[in-house]
Amino acid sequence: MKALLAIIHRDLLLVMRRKSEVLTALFFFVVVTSLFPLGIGADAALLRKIAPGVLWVAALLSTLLGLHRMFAADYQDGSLEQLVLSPQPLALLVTGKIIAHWIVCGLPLVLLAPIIGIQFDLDAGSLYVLMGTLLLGTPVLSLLGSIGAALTLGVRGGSVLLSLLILPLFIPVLIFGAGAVYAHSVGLDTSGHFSLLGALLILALAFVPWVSTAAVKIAIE
Amino acid sequence: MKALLAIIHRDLLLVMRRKSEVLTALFFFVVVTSLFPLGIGADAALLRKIAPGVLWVAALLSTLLGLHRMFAADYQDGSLEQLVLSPQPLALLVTGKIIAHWIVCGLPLVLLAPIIGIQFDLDAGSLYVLMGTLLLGTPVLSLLGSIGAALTLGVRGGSVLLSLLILPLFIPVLIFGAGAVYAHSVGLDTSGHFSLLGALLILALAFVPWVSTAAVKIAIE
Amino acid sequence: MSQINHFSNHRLINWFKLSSPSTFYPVAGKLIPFFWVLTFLFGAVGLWVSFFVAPVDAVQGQGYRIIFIHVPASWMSMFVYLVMAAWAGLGLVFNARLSAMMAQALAPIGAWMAFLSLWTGAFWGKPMWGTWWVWDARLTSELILLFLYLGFIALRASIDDPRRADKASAILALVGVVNVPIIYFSVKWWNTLHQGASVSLTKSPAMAQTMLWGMLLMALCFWMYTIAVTLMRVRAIILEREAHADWVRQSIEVKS
Amino acid sequence: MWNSPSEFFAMGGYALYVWSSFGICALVLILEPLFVRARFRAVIRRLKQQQLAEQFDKEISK
Amino acid sequence: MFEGLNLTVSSGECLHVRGENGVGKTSLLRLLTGLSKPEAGEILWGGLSINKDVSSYHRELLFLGHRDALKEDLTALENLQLYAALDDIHLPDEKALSTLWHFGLRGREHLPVSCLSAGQKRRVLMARMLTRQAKLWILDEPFNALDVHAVQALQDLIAEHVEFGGLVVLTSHQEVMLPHVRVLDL
Amino acid sequence: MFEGLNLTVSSGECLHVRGENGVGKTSLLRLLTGLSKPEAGEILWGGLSINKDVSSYHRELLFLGHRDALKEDLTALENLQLYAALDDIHLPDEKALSTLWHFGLRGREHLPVSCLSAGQKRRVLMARMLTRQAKLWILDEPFNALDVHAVQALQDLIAEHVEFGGLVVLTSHQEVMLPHVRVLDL
Ligand code: HEM
Ligand SMILES: Nc1ncnc2c1ncn2[C@@H]1O[C@H](COP(=O)(O)OP(=O)(O)OP(=O)(O)O)[C@@H](O)[C@H]1O
Ligand SMILES: Nc1ncnc2c1ncn2[C@@H]1O[C@H](COP(=O)(O)OP(=O)(O)OP(=O)(O)O)[C@@H](O)[C@H]1O
Ligand SMILES: [Mg+2]
Ligand SMILES: [Mg+2]
Repeated sequence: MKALLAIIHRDLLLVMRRKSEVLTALFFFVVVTSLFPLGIGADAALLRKIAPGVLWVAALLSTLLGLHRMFAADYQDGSLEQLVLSPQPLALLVTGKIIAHWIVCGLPLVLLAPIIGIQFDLDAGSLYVLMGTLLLGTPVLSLLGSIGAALTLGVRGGSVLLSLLILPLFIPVLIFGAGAVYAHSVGLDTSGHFSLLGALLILALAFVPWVSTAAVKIAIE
Repeated sequence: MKALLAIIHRDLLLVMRRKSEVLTALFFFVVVTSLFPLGIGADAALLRKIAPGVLWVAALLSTLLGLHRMFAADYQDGSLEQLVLSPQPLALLVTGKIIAHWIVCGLPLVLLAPIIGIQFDLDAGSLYVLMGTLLLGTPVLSLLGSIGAALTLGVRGGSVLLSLLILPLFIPVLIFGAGAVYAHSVGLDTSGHFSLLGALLILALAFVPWVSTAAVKIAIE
Repeated sequence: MSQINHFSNHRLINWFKLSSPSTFYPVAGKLIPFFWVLTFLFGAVGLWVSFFVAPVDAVQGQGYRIIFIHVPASWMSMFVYLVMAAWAGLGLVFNARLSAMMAQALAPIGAWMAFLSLWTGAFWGKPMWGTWWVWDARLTSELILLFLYLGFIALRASIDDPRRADKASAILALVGVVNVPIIYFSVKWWNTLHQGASVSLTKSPAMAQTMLWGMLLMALCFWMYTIAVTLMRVRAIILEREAHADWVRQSIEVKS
Repeated sequence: MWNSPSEFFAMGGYALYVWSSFGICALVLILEPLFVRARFRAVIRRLKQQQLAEQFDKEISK
Repeated sequence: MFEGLNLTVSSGECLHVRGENGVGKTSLLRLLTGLSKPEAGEILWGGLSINKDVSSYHRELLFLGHRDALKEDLTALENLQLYAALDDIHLPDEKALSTLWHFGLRGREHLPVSCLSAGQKRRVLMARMLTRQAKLWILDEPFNALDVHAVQALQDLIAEHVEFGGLVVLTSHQEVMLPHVRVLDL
Repeated sequence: MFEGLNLTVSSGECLHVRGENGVGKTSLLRLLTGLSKPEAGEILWGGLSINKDVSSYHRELLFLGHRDALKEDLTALENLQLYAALDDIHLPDEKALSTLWHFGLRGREHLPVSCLSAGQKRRVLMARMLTRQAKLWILDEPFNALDVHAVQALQDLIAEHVEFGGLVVLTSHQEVMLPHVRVLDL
């Protein structure tokens, strides 16, 4: 447990040292969502219709953006070897890194989403649903993403390959997440979507750290 | 001139050595465009309406994705220093790297766009316009992007910062590019859009290599 | 590195006879013609049934005959993925190189099957639905399957060390397998609201017995074909990866 | 069932769709084993060359 | 790669692995740490295979590779403290500081590591060696980039560690002046 | 950083820059190459400031830094040839190969550089030094990671270069056994 906190502390400290990094995933989210009205035109009804999809796709992409850094920096400077050689179980350290990633890249999205949602003219109810789905969904994205991040370690062009590997895995989250907001906007029940997202989260929490740990070990070898 | 060819050859060779890299920017384009229907739903009329915007935003993002690698790998292993110290004018080498980037990340998008367009149910005329705008627009993206790539050299988390710096610069290209397709689909004249894109390209070709060269020199120092 | 491979290789022969590339290589060579014969047999009969025995469909006219390649290709694309993931998993657990090679050999053919399913589906959709593509759950899931194959191939291609590539791609294949049913069943929750136009043969009154037979025969043909091509490819892969082993140097093909 | 070859090839007006499906399918299925065979032969050729090179090396060192 | 390699290192000994470029010294050290697995054969520590009880083997092991494994954005002090936290070692501020000072980093302990020179980075690693309290040290070319004083300091450090019953395995292309050195030529 | 540093190196001389870790050797070499600009003062080459005619100064200059500057995905041979193309030097295949063989890379010329050991990579750089035909060599710790033979080969290379009227500026923490060496202690 102390080790878990230590690694989270370390990763957050590293992010804070480059102050810009805290905000960039967030800004990317904002910029991408604002690109759409520019590319599509300012028809309010149309925008409202596509809002859940666009917001969720933007969330996916901005998670993706920082994903490669989850292990890559440590791999390159040799710190990852040292983490593998530390007396702590590696799975714990990997979990710590995933949590740190979510705090930096996922949590801010959840908090920022309503503001963007307002720009797309969503009503209050939809905004709550949006935040709820993001709260459940973004940890799943960080978790699944860690597998890709570990698998593409040391692979040149890894960050591009990473998106290829991981986007298909993100699709269920996208479908349920955007689906819930859409369902709410047409007055349907959203509890099904939420329980599915919850189930995904629990499953991912249970299995992903082990998978990522295995992938990290393979990369180090 | 020989040096220009030499550097293009070198960069293409590097990409070919990782066969996957040629295709990944392309796949990313395909995957991102397919995410939208998944998030938004399968209403054909709606999809047709948002198609130009989605395709252009996806083109922007997939250009962005490979951008960081334009100079970063050379910077990290010290090759960039050697390029600066080579007897060739640096601006020439930088231009070569930009051309290589376009061949790998831009040209394939132009060729692939019609296939994606069909999935969004665009008609033949729109597809031609789409290809035309991409042909003029993607080189501008590579050129502008090179400035960002050079400015963020050696900055940890540079690839995220890069997108932040460069996306605003991409916006004019996006507006004219997607605008042309939209204008065509509602039966308006597109020559204005095309000449604007052409002007952007010429301007970028004339100035950007010098700016990027200066940025590279600053990063090295 | 590869030198080590062949030292340990000789020690392993006693343990797992057929799981060693050196014993499997000639066996595969002998099996290949057998599967080619089966492929042509099923193919000939299947094509004959599809074009000359199966009657015209009441709703779709002659256009429906695409079914005879569309459905086999679709089935194989999914089946091959499962088999590939199984081999990859075996390779990971038992550290067996041959299993990993089998997975490596299956990926391209699986990707081709997914591609064919998409292509034939699109060319069926145009006359029947009036569009090449709709974002319906089944179509989308097939597209994602193609992406999973391509991801597997791309990951393998970008890792130089084959043993590391084996393990990394195995993890990817296994994770992807979890994704397949998820995507597949998403039909239920997603797209119930706005379904694209869809014509379904199974809903039309009676699917002629002969049609079913044609489909089954063609499916068998595709199956045998997949096995034959996979065995051919796995032989090439074995030679590439065991180039330094003594048995490769002494094998007939290399010697003569 | 078919009264003439031309009727067969017309496929009741669906010729484009049916034949391009079957065509591409045949193309892929035929090309694929050819590619694999080419790859196989390339490996064999390389192995043979290596062996020759080693033989030369041995003869020279004698 | 290595065949018929069979050796035992015991407490209070230092093994100097030598050999030409590319002979496999780095590979051997990585095998010893357990970072890569041997194709055949086994590596024992205290009679047990190192893969059996990984965690307690790692507790007794310190490995320094070719790369520095320091976070360039953090200061020398922070790097030292974070490693201590991960290694589960209590390291009060004063002790960390005095160790850094001991290796000539006085006045630089609050600089980000990216501003240190090649040799100064290696000195931070020497500070880690002192604070880590591991029994087995595995060092890959530890004298690289160090100046004469620093080389001397490191040799003293190693000698002392060996004196108190520690084990050291290292590679170096330079001569190593130490008592109790055994040389392994690959 | 450096004040009152005023020195001239002339044809046929080798300057060995020494000093403790962090004293500024690397920084000095980078100033000499023109990669970083001095705060005050000037660097002259053949009587002209190096910033005047950059291109022809670079044509006579070869710089090897801490890092290898090799593309890991390309083979040793390709690396050599691509540098030749960029440096505008005609390098036929046979010559490139024989140079690599000369430095003990026979059989490894077609391996990607990522598969070479630390010392083998430095040997590729030595091959580049031989093919580059520059007059002024600036080398930052060139003996790092090299085994005894390779160190000897490199010293011979440098000696020969100096013999034929070349200039060499290098840093190293080891002794350099060369005629015509001038030592600069920072
Ligand atoms: C790109 C477009 C298409 C794709 C990716 C696709 C994909 C698939 C897949 C994966 C299957 C196997 C799944 C299963 O057996 O349940 C399948 C089966 C089938 N598809 Fe398609 N399809 C496409 C277009 C079409 C079209 C346009 C039609 C007909 C108008 C069609 C009719 C059928 C039929 C009848 C089956 C067999 C179902 C059964 O009885 O099992 N498909 N397709
Ligand atoms: N990833 C790799 N793939 C294939 N071969 C490799 C790989 N890494 C190293 N080798 C080869 O393994 C051999 C041993 O490498 P290693 O790095 O252990 O050498 P070393 O003894 O540490 O050399 P040096 O003194 O130059 O550091 C070398 O011949 C090298 O070419
Ligand atoms: N980017 C930087 N910002 C601030 N200070 C720096 C930076 N890089 C180096 N320094 C400082 O400049 C001094 C000289 O560094 P330099 O790398 O030139 O040393 P060096 O003589 O090459 O040492 P070594 O033998 O360890 O390689 C050091 O004290 C270092 O801390
Ligand atoms: Mg080594
Ligand atoms: Mg230095």
